[in-house]
Parts: sequence; structure tokens; C-alpha cells
Amino acid sequence: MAELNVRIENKQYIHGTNVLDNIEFNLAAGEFVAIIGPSGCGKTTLLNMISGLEPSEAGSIVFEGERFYGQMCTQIGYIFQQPRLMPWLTIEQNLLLVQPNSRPDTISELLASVGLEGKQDCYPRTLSGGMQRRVSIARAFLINPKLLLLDEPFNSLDAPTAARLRLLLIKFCQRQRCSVIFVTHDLQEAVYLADRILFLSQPPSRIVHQESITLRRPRTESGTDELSWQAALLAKHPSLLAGSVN
Amino acid sequence: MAELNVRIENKQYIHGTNVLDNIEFNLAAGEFVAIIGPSGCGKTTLLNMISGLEPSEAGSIVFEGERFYGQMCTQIGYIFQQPRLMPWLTIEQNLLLVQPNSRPDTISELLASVGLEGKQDCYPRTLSGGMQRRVSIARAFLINPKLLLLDEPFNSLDAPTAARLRLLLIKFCQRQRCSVIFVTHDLQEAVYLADRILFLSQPPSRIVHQESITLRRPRTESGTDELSWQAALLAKHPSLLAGSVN
Amino acid sequence: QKSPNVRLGVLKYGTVNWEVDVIKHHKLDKKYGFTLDVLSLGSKNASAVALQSDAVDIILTDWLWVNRQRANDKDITLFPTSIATGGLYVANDSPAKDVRDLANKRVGIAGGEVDKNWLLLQAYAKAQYGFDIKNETKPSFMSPVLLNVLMLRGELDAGINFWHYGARLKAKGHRLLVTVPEILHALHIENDVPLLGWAFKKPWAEQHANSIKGFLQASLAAKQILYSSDEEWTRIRGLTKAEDDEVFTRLQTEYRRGLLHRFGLQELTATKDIFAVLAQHGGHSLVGNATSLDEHTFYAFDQRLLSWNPVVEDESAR
Amino acid sequence: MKALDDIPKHSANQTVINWPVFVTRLSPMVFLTQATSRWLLSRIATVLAVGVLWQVVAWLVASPDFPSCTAVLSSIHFHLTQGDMLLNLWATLNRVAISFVISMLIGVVIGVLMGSYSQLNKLTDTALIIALNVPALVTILLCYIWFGLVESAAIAAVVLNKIPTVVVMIREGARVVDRDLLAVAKIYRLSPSRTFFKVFLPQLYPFIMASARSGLSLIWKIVLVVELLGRSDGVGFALNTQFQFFDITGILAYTCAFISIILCVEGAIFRPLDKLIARGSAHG
Amino acid sequence: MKALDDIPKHSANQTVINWPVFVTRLSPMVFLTQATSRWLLSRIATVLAVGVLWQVVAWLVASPDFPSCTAVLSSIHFHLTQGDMLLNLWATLNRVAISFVISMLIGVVIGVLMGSYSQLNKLTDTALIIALNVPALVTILLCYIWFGLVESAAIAAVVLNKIPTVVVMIREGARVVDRDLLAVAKIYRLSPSRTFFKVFLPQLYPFIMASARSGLSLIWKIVLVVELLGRSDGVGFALNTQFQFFDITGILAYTCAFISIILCVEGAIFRPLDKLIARGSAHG
Ligand SMILES: Nc1ncnc2c1ncn2[C@@H]1O[C@H](COP(=O)(O)OP(=O)(O)OP(=O)(O)O)[C@@H](O)[C@H]1O
Ligand SMILES: Nc1ncnc2c1ncn2[C@@H]1O[C@H](COP(=O)(O)OP(=O)(O)OP(=O)(O)O)[C@@H](O)[C@H]1O
Ligand SMILES: [Mg+2]
Ligand SMILES: [Mg+2]
Repeated sequence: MAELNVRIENKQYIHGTNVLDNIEFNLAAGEFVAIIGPSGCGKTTLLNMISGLEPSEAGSIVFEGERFYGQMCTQIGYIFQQPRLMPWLTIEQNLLLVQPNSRPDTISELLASVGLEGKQDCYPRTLSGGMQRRVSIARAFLINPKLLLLDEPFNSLDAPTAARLRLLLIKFCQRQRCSVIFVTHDLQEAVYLADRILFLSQPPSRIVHQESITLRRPRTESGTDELSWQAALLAKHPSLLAGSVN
Repeated sequence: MAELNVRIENKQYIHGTNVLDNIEFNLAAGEFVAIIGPSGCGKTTLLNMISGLEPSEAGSIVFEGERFYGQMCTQIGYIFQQPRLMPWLTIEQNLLLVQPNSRPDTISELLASVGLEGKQDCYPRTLSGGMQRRVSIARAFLINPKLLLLDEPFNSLDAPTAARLRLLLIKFCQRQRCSVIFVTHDLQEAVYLADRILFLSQPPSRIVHQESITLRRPRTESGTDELSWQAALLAKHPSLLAGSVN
Repeated sequence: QKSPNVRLGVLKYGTVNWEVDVIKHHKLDKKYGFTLDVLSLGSKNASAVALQSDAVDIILTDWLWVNRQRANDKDITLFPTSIATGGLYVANDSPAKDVRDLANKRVGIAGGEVDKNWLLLQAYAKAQYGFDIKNETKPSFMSPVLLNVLMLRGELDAGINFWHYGARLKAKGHRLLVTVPEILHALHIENDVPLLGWAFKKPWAEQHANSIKGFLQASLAAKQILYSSDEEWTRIRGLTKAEDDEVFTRLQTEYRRGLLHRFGLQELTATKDIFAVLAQHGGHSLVGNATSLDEHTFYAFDQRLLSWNPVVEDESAR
Repeated sequence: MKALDDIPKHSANQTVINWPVFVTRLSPMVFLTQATSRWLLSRIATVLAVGVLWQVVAWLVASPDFPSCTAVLSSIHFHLTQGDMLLNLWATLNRVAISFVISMLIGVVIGVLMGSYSQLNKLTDTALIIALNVPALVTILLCYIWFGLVESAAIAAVVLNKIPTVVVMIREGARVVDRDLLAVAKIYRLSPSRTFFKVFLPQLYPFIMASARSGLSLIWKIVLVVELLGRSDGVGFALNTQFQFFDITGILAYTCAFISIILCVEGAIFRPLDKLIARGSAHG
Repeated sequence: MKALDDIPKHSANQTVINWPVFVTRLSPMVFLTQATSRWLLSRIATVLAVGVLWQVVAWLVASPDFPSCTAVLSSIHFHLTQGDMLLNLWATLNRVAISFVISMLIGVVIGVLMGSYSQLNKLTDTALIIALNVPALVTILLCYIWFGLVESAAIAAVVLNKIPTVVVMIREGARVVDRDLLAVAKIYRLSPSRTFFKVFLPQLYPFIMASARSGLSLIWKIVLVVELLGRSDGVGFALNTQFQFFDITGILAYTCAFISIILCVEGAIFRPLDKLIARGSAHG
């Protein structure tokens, strides 16, 4: 039951070299896939192509059996690498923008769950970097997406907050049964969250390794199982994180 | 020989609540201080006040015995939380902007050392998030600062790159003998790099704990000494990372 | 039965308002069987626009304009009402004796490059003295108001302006160095030549023969009143915006002097001669595609209409 | 404001009792927030300062071509009471308002389209430059000749003159709109109208404000010419009449009267808009 | 371009051999990069299309008030060869160029100051609005009266008219400048001039381009009025002569001639500038 089919023969920016090279993977319904790769390898580009923001000339993105061009036909939530809030709207208005008919208490509940109680009426510029990021996470959650794309979402958040949000993410995915593609630089985080990890190489990027994580849930963030699993993986493929083929 | 004296009685944004509350610390010449605190506690605000970008009405910032208002009298390097590159200048021009008389090979060496060989003539928008961040790191290094302020610099970088840049930072500080204030969310990173860690509380933020790290250098990033030191600290003050007083 | 309307476009500040006021005051329009609708306009160009866009039926303009429009296939015609007067003004204490003394002096011209008096002056200077006034003096073109101001301030050594501005110059102690009759004489034109007149579209005039006849009669009647009655002038003094008695008397005499009294064959010939002179000096920018005086430029009307009073002695025609 | 205060004079006695109540009700709400009253004071102070400076310079120059401030004020008073200044101001104001609204609307739409679609921009760029550079005189003349000497021709002439300048400005703004924020709108599938009004337009506000501000003044300048060439009322018509009689005092009187109206419009419309727009911006 | 091509006609024979060499040298460098030549073609196509459309409409309307394109062209030819169109165009172009440069320079400086210092802005805002709304007629008239009927008075009148609109536009731009990037300049202690030219000004480019584009057209419109009221050459002076005789063909001929010059200026100056500015922007 492959829900999302990604096949990209290659991707090249204008005046640029090849960024992606023969990337092909499936995503089952409700599956949580983490993507790890060196900085600048094309992770954001990949998410942009899946979401339809970047055109994919050679290849196809098929979601729920429908191929799409340019505009997604299903609700997708995308947490961009930058928060991308509208500076002229308050936090509440930023959330209402994507889901106009949400009730005020839904919004304040959601904000509370990301640790931003009472910040409804603040403008984005009066928030810290991490707070803005949390608003953008709340925004993606608000629309009840079928497909969730996350680009390093817990970056620039302190450890306890990040842990809390990871928990929130897991709960949300279970309730919503949405498929998730999660870009991160943190192997530990990936092991904790994902069903499968894709490792990308240096550009032109290919998938150098796929690893299904068979640890049963619920997992613990720095649990011994998880840590040893991670250690075993690194022992087997020592250069995996560096993005080179082993 | 306290080089930098920070004394902030309180800091309040217009229409905002108290952010900082009675923050006071010294920085010896060549000392490396890490600051850890929950998201939104005022770390960026603190750096902005030290650098003179935010006015400090109640309190004083004294650097090398000179009190300053508004404009630093010494070369300082500040790696902002966002890369803040000029979009209309190429990478090379962005670097030349802050140090007009630097030689081309200095620049290409520096870029190579942050893993951006041959990207001189790219415009910032054609770089990935992590690459832009690395340019902003290079920019701070280029001016040979006496005081280096870093706001989560290795965020959004993959593990191997981050490790390489941490090493670079250590080397740079040794060569340059500059004092460093380093904001991070990663205790492990702080233990690896810093001479001292300041823990901030939830706002209104105070310094809830100071810990000198007496491990001898050179340290190893996930060395056993470092990890056990970290574990011991967390065992002693379990709620330290959450920013609450223990 | 309701009398037909005649829509007249006039300049808000123009001298024609005096006549209109007289018509209205004495109900001359009613007397001659029409109703006069007056549309005030802001500039000379505006009245041209108004006629072209059928916003008014009659405007006051000069016959060269009409002739030129005729050359552009516009069937407009003109009933002449006033003659060319004025001339070249200089300050009373100006040392200039004739136009040659103006060499390298600043001469202001109000009507632009193709002002009739300016063109006539060029022809005159050349014919009389072989003097190329256009190239040997420093002519500059400006709006009439500005010209008066600069003349009075002494920033111009000589100037050509419209008659009611000229009247003010005279009142403020300026004299005529050359007059139009002198110029005409030098060019061997011995009759009055018309300057302005009522212009209207010929088809309209043909369809509204009674209206136009009534209008012309009313206009002449009003002129007759202004010509002979000083009391009437006292009544309209407010309209003239004369700043003092001197200017007021000047305006009164100049106005009377400028009225056209005859327009017969001789005058027509004189006009044709003038056209030749003007065409030669003004060139294309003056006459456009009109190479000769169109025979319908002047409205064919009953000549007896005009023979209504004696010609005043022109004081400037020494 | 003087000009407008004159109108209800006759009924003033009748409402004399209700007036203060109305004022006290209104003033704390609309007028006298502290910032606003401070601003109002500073504005009045500036106007007074300009007036005093003028008066002093006029005394020093003492030339009939440089009428003093008091002379102009008394001329305003004269024209208000004896002449038809009110009528003229009203006519001009009407024309300015109508053509302003029309040309801003059309101009913003075209500007946004040209700024967003570079293909369209390439096609219409030349036409835009041509439209931009046709002299006002020509447009006005042609409008009058083709449509007749009617009010709508006057409005059309002004609008045709103004639209290209709005387009140029808005286009430049639409070109630099943040694509990242538009990507957000696309991902979250905002309807086109929501995208336009909530994401696109707010980024254009500085450009729209600039073109509205300079546009208002430009429009009123064009209206002056339009009135000169084919209307029988309005400030332009009056100004020309004054000009013909070289009544500099009168010219300045009309100018001052109109500028004071514009100052009121500025204060009542643009300034609140400015504040609304500045919310959430770097200025706060 | 026709107008300018006429000048070196007499010496054409003399250089006839060097010409092609020069052209082949120059063309690959400046003119015939592929994008430029495509753009040039599209521009010429647009101009031709406008011309053809005009001609067709003129045939259909067949009114003396709507001269056909060919009539206007032959009028241009006539004025070029018999009249002093070249002289007039040159005079106007000179005035436009001088006053454009002066008013852009002064306007940008004042605009930047007002946009950056909100205190200064508060003080001068009222004065700006007053300056913005003084009718062109009044400024021109007063300049002529006070300075006399000289060239500098004409230039001063245009500049005084134009500066406020530039200021309004640049001010709006300076208000929305990214404070974060200015903070970078401050931290890295760039000299004020470097900060201004390398950090501040590039953010104003869209506003400067918009005000330059609309400014050029505005200036030439004001120059027309200035020439109308007190100069003895220039397009405005010629237009007025044409207008006096209602010579619509002549008016359109002058208009077209000037617009074609502006089109060349656009292509030769603004377009390359545009490209320069777009480097590194979201459009690339
Ligand atoms: N310009 C501002 N106006 C008002 N309040 C502000 C402003 N900037 C920051 N704040 C508030 O000050 C507090 C501290 O912000 P700051 O950016 O210093 O946090 P931080 O510690 O850097 O957080 P993070 O780790 O998320 O970057 C936050 O609560 C924020 O809402
Ligand atoms: N608009 C663009 N034009 C040209 N090249 C681009 C553009 N955007 C990205 N690139 C290039 O594509 C490559 C991949 O960029 P991408 O942003 O996808 O990296 P990433 O994997 O998300 O990196 P990071 O972890 O640093 O965010 C980089 O080498 C970058 O230089
Ligand atoms: Mg990325
Ligand atoms: Mg921060």
C-alpha cells in the first residue's frame, strides 16, 4: 500500500550542477521516514519537489495514486527550514490564515501545546527564533494534513522543549495517521521517531542507505535500546553520516 | 583580568514583559563561555545587548575597561541566529564587505575550511540553509575579532560538518586568543567546547547555575570523560536544562 | 414659442465678457430672438476644444486659426469683429527710435512664435530697414501676464502683447515704438485688416440661420452701446478689473478703436495680402496646410450689418 | 477646514446644544489618543511656523510679487465669502477623489499582474512606457475631443494620465515580493483571493502608500490642467483666472486652501493607514 | 532615433568604410547578446503593433481629429527636415536630463534621511506634504518671477516640482529597510558610506527604479509646462504652437518623437540597471 511514490531522475537548478540524482522511494500510509544527509545535499530541494514547489522535470511524484504537477491535491503540512510567518499578522492571525474556520480555543490549545501560551496577539518579530519555529510547527499541525513534511523542525529548540514536541509529533501522527517525511541532522532523533531512515550522499545525491528501524514503540529518547541500535548502525556503516558511499 | 563585564539589572521590550532580570557575569580574556537556556529565555537578547544592538538602560557592559553605549569600540564577531547575508552580494562580496582588504586566497581558504570550496560567486539564495550559516561563520572569522558572540552557530548542520567546524572554532580561538560567548541548546557541545557554562532560567531570566568545566584540553567530542561529566552534572541538577531553579 | 439657444464659449477673463454682459443686461438676446448660453472657459485652447467637441456653438478666435482648420477639412467659418491694433511697446524713456535700435535687446512676445504682430513686425523691419529683427534681437516668448510684469520691471526692452495688456502697459507709461497701421502702411496695405471674430461651424450656421443672424445683430448692438455710451462702461467697470482710472480709460479707448467697422472687398483684399506676408514669415507652423486664404474663411453675411457707426480716429496712426 | 466649516453656519443655532455632547463623546475616541494629539499639535505647529517664516520673509522682501501670509489669508477669506472658492474647491475635490480611486484600483491591478507575470510584463512594457510618457496635455486634449467636453472626459483624462505611474510603482513592488511567503500560501492552499489580500498585498503596502501619497498630489495637479482646458469650475479654472490678472495673492490663496484640505485628508486617511500598515513591521 | 540619426548625415560618406567594422566589433559585446536582441525585437514588434493598430483605427474612425499613423510619421519627417524639431527635442532633452539628475540626487538624500530618522520625519512631514501639493503652475510662475526668465529658473521650477515625489517614494522605501541587515553593518563596523552604499541603498533599488521611471516621465511633463510658460524653445514651446492651431497631427508628431527617445533611454539605461539590480534577487 504505497501511498507516496517519489521518483526523481535528476534535479538541476538553473546555472547549477546536479543536485539530486536518481532518487526513488515509496512511503506507506502512516509511515514515518527520516532523511539524513550532509548540509547542502538537497534535502530541502527534495521536500520542495515532493510538495510541488520545485518543478520536477524528470521523474514523477505520485500521491494516493494521483500524479501531480505543481499543486498538491491533498492537504499537506510543510514545516519549512525557516519559520516563514507573515510579519504583518499576529500569531493567531498567522494560524487563522491557513485554517480560517478554526475556533479560538483550538488555537490557544495548540499554542499551549507548543509552549506558547498567551502569545496569540504577538507579532512574529517580537518572538525569539525558537518561538517562531514553534508557531510554524503549530501551523502545520492545525490543518490536519495527510502528508507532513518537516525540514529540521526541532532545530534551535532547547532539549526539553524539543523532547516535548517530539512527543507531540508522535501523538499527532498516531491520531492523524499521516505519512511523514522528516529531515534531520540528528541520528538519535531519527532513531527515536522514524520507521525508516534514508541516508543521502553528497550531491549529486543518491540514497546511499536505507535502514528500517524495527524497535517497537513507544520508544524512549535516550533509551538503551535506541542508543545501542544507533551505535550498531554506526559501527556497521562508519561513514554513513558523512554522506559518502561506504 | 576580567575582560568583559556584563551587568544587566533588567531588560524589558516595549509593550513586553521582563526578559532579563539581574544578569551579571564576567568573561576573562580568552575565556570560552557557553550559555544554555530554554527557547525564548533571552539568550539572543543578551548577545544583542552585549554587542550594543539592544540598548541597555539599566546596567552596564564594560569591555577592556571601557564602558560602551551603542557601538562597540573593538572588533567583535557576531554570528547571528539567522545567517543575515546580503542577498544582492555574492558570497565573496559578502565576505569582502566586512573586510574589504582581505586577499582572494584568504577568502577561498576560509571558505574551503567551512566546506564551501568554489562557492565564491554564488548568491546566497542559491545556497542551502546550512551553507548560508557556514558563510556567516566564515564572515565572523574573517575579521579576526577580539570578542566572538555565537548564537547557535552549528544548528542546521549535519553532524560531521558540525564536528569539523567545532574543531575549527577551537583552533581559531586558540590562535586568535579571543573571548567567546557561545549560545547553544546542546549540553554535549557546550561541555566539549566551553570553559564555563551559564544556565539561564525561564524569563524573566536569571543565571540559575554556573559550572566551570575543568576537563583538560584537547577534549574529544563524545569522549567518555566528557559524557560522564555531562551525566554527572545532569544527575546533580536534574532540572537544569528545563531552565527552572533547582 | 421658446426661442432657440445659442451656446457661446468665452474666456472667463476675456474682454468679450464685457460684450456678453451688455447683451445680457439689455436682454438683447431676447430682442433678437434667441437665448444666449454662456460657457466660461479657462484658456484660449479650451475654447477651441469646446467648439471642436460641440460643447459650444460659437467662440471668439482669429481668422488664421479658422483658415487653418478649413485646410484640415473642418467646415468652420468666421464673422470678423475686431481689427488688428497695438504694436511694439517700449518704455517711455527708451532711447529706441525705430526697430533697428533694438539690436541685441530683449524683445518679449506674448502670442508665441506665430503671433501675428510679431510676424508683421518682422516683415516690416525687413521691408523698411532690411533689418532681421528675429535674429538680430533676442526675442523670447512667454505668457502675456509674465510679459507685462517683466516689461514693467524693465527686464525686457520691448514687447508685443495683446491689446488689453498693451492698454495697461500704456497706462503705466509705455509707448508704442511701431504701430500696426504703420506696419501695414509700410507693407502697402492701406485698409483695416480684421483680427478676431465669431467662429462657428458652417453647417450649424446654415441650420440655425435665424439664431446666427440674431446673435450677430445682438453682438453688434452691444458693441454699438459700448461704442457710444460711457455710462455703460461705468456699469461694467468691475468686469474690466482695471486697477485705476488711467487703465480704465485706456481700456475703453483701445476697445473702441479695435472694433471693426467695415468688411468689404478692400478689406478682404487687404486680408489676402496680409495672409501672404504672414505665410511667408510664419511658414508652416502658422498656416499649416493652408496655402491660401480659403474663400469660406469669412462668413458670407449682409455687409450692411457692419456699417453702423463711424470709424474712430486712430490716435496711434500718426 | 475653514472652507467646510462655513457650510452649516445657518443651522448652527439649531444644534448648538447638541454639539458639545457630540464633541465630548467623539474626542476621546477618535481624536485625542495621546499620540494623535501630539502629532496634531506638531502638525499645527509646523503650519504656523511656515506661516510665520513666510510672513517675515515677505516683510523683508517687501515686493508686490511676494504677498505676505496675512494678505493671502485675507484673500482666502475674501474668496470664501465673496467668490466661489467653496464651489471650486468642492468641484476639484470631487474630481480628485473619483479619479484617485479609479486610477489606484486599476493601476494596482495592472501593476500586480505585470510584476507577477514576467511574460506579460515583457509584452506590455513598451506600451507602459509609451503610456507613461504621453504628455498630459495630449491625453486631455484627445479625451475632450473624442468624448466631448463632459465631466467623464475630464475624469478619463486624469485617470489615463495617472494609471501608468501607479502601475510602474506597484510593478516594482510586485517584483520584489517574498517568494518564500507565497510558497507558504501555495502549500497551505489558500484561495487566490486570500493569497492576494493576506499574503501578496501586505508586501505591497509601502509601494501602495508611496504611490497613493505622490499620486494624490499628481492627480490634483493634472486635474488643474484638465480644468484649465475644458471645465468651467474648479480650482484649476480659478487659478488660471487669477493668473491672467496676475493676482499672485489669489493664486496663493487657492493653493493654500487646497493644501490645507489635503493636509486634513492626509491626517484623516493616510496617517491611520500608515499606522495600520506599520503594525508588525520592524518599526512597531 | 530618427531624430538623432539625422545629425551626422553629412559626414556619413567619410566614415562609410569604418562603420561595419565598428558595428561588428560592438554588436556581439553590447547589442546582440541573445536575450537583448530578443528583447529588442519584442520591443520593435510592440511599437509596430501599436502603429498598425493605430493606423487601422484611424481608417475606421476617419475623422480629422484622429490623424492616422502615416500622417503623423510624415509630419515627423516634415518637422525634422523643415522645422526645428531637432533643436526643440535637444533643448527639452537637456532640461529633462539636468533636472532629472538634480532632483533624483536631492530627493534620494532627503528621502533616506526622512525614512531613517523618525524624529526628522515628524518635523518635516507637514512641509513635505505642502511641497508635494503646490501646483506646478505656482512653482513655475514664482520661479520665473523671482529669478527672471532664465534657464536656471526653469530648471529650478522642475526640480522643485519633482523632489517631493522622489522623497515620498524613497522615504517609504527607507522605512521598510531590513534592520537585521543594518545590524550586521553596525556589528562589523562598516564605515557610514559603506553601510549606505552597500547595505542601505541596494534595498532601496526597487523604490529608486520606480521613482526614476515614473520620475522621468513626470519631469518631462513638467518641462513641457515650464517651456510653455516662459521658454522660447523646446518641445513644450512647439507643442503650444501646434496646440494654438489645433494641429493634432503636429502634436502627436512631437509626442511620438519624444517618446521614441525615451524608449531608447529606457533601453539603454534603465533596462541594464534593472538587470544589475535583479542579480541575487529572488528572480535571478
Ligand atoms: N523586539 C521584541 N519586542 C518584544 N519582545 C521581544 C522582542 N524580541 C524578543 N522578545 C521577547 O523576548 C524574549 C527573549 O527573546 P530572545 O530572542 O532573546 O530569546 P532566545 O533566548 O534567543 O530564544 P531562542 O532560543 O528561541 O532563540 C522572548 O520571550 C521574546 O518574545
Ligand atoms: N535556487 C537555487 N539555485 C541554484 N542552486 C540551488 C538553489 N537552491 C539550492 N541550490 C543548491 O542545491 C543544493 C541543495 O540545496 P538544499 O537547500 O536542498 O540543501 P539541504 O540538503 O536542504 O541543505 P541544508 O541541510 O543545509 O539545509 C545546494 O548545493 C545549493 O547550493
Ligand atoms: Mg535545507
Ligand atoms: Mg535566540
